[in-house]
Amino acid sequence: MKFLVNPNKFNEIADYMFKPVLFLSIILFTLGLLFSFYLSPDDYQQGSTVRIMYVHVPSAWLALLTYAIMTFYSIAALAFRIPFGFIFNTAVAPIGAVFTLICIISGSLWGKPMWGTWWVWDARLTSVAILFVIYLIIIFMNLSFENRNVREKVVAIFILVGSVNLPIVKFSVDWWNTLHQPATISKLSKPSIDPSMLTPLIIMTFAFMMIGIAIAILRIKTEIITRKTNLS
Amino acid sequence: MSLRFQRLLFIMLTLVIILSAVLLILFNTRENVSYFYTPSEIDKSDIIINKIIRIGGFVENNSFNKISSSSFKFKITDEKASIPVTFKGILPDLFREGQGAVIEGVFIDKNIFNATNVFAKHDENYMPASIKEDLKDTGYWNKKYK
Amino acid sequence: MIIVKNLSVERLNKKIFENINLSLVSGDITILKGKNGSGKTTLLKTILNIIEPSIGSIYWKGKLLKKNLYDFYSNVTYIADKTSSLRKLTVKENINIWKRFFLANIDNTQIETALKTLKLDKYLNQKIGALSLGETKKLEFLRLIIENKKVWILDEPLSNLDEDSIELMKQTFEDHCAKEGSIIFSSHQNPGIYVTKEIEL
Amino acid sequence: MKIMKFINKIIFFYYREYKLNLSGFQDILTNIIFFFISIFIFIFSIGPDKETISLIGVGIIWTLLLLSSTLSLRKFYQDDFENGNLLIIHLNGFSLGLIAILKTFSHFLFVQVPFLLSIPIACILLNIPIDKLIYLFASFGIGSLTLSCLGSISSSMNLMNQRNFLLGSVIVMIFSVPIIIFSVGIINMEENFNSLINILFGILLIVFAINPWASGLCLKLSLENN
Repeated sequence: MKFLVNPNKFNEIADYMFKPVLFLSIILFTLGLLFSFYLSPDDYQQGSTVRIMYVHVPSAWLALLTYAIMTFYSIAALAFRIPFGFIFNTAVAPIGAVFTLICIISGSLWGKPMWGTWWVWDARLTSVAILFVIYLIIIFMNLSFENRNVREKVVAIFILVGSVNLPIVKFSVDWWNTLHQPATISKLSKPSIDPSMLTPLIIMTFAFMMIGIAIAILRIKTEIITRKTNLS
Repeated sequence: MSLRFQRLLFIMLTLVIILSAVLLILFNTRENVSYFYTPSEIDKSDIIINKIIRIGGFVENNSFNKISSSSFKFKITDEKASIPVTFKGILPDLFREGQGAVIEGVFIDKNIFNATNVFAKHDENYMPASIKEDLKDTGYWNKKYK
Repeated sequence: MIIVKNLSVERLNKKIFENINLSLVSGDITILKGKNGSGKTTLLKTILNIIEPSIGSIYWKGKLLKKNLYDFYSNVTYIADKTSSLRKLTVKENINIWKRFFLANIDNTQIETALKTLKLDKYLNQKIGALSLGETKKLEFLRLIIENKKVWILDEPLSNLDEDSIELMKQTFEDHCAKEGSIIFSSHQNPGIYVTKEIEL
Repeated sequence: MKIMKFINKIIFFYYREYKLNLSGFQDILTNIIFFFISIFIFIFSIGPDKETISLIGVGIIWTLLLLSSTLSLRKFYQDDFENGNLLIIHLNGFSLGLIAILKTFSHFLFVQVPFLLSIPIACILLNIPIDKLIYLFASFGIGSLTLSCLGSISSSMNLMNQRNFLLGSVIVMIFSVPIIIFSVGIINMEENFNSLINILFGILLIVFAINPWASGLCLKLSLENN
């Protein structure tokens, strides 16, 4: 697993991995879209609108997952002096931001027909909006410091401070009354979703994950090269 | 005291402060960050007229009345208390009897709530429509699915 | 007192200097010579434990500097290349702030004579903003007397000074060494000051 | 003996801060004038409806407090950092985390407290009932100290940021969202006063505990790479 901390090893592995991952993501996307549009049934309450879930939920999960991984890498980079963490953070932040944006847009498209509103300021929606702004601040910070040495560490500290928001996003629906419904799938209990609808959800999650990994590989490789040539 | 020990002490102190702060917040937020109140939480004697609040619950069965094409009357309940509501406007697709809903508006007098916005709330259960029919046919349809 | 062993500093994968060895005992005046950008300030800051060296170690009184940091700090005066006096306040107020902040037990006559020798006594009630660059620089050296510490670490102390003042600095340096103090300072020109050690960067 | 010496040093740290801030007394005054003029602008732009003004009054005060405390962010560390005083203070035996804590209190004393004192006048202007003043003071006291801590973190992060200084204000604002939610809640739901003030206090504790670590680390980085 050394390629997760060592830029040179990562470069080697990434060259092998990139094409299979991209290929897999294309297959999974075709399969997932096929499932979510034609092979999955309508919901008993929401009818056909439930299909927005197959985009909304995976992007939300991945937005959180990306931030969580960034937090781990920040700790690793700051405490154990693993510079790959900084490379990872710089490269991956925009991907997380895009996932969050997809989540917000698809969510409000889902909310209009179902709840009757595009947006409300309940705890879940507000905390996701804050997550999006935090991602934006990370990106802007990466653009606005001149000294790379300061920039990457300050960004890592900011990611750590901002990670307070993660549990709030995750548990807001359990702690407080929100318009947003509680989590359907949690590890503690049996999912309250029918297998015929769970299948496309999981396929789409993996499809999103794969396309995320593929873009991340490209971006990390670019970042490594930029650093080697001292362009920034 | 060596520097290392001081540092350790400092870290412990920080962790204790953060932990106690988190507990303090968690114990106190439960009732406060609510997006809405439930009908039983609203004290009938303590209603403030014309103050905008949100109430969340279920639309009571057999309470929905259509007065005109865009004017409705129904009751919001949480099985302990129920509040009569009037609403003028467009209801969301999901709105029906037995379905969760959040309404936003004011009490125009102690017994009638005038909603300005109605949001339908759906739960975390997803189930194919065909299965619901099957369940109903065989009599296993559990109303608790809400 | 200070021993620097095998010091190298790297920034953004670029070596700034390598293999610096240095030892400073009481009575030493050490000069760091080098061109612009050769890492004089960086070396001084590394000795102050502001910058982490990539290789090498620094000792203070036989112990690793990092483990003995606050004892070291209570024995050292650092004067940077910029003026740290507060521009909004007068010369007198600045001196007062320093005096209290460093808990100096020094009487006013001593400071007055120092001001007189530095030819700053007429500015006593003027704001720092009205002083020229060289004069603020000279005012900065008043901290050496106020803080009254063993080790002086000075970054480019002689730039912007006229010949009289350089002569004065020479005198001060020699006095300090006679009192078993020690000095490290950096300079890009040849100062004509008596030094015991020279380090070329 | 050593401790007495250290306490003396801390007292004179504040003497220095006091000198610094009082010589720039017009800065504090300008901030307060900004505060009141913004209130006037709000009042004029809303119109003569006293009901509406008193309804959103607390929100207005909070927004302005936030804005003016972000306006003074630049003074937090920037001046001392640029003229090298931060380093001198550090070499005088203050660890960077301690400097962060001291500076936070100094910002609270010299920037936020003048605001707190002018809140009663703002209340009269905005038709907020005087009997709510005690709630206002409790929530604003805790909230503004939290804002000072956040300001310390964000301004130490942006010391080396030459291109985009507004980012510091954005960081303070995004993290102050929960504070504003709860402290506005205090005014609207007086019956929940205790639990809400506990929440605000909890947030303050968290930010206060993070502050010396985050700011200290950022200050160290900036000093190292300056």
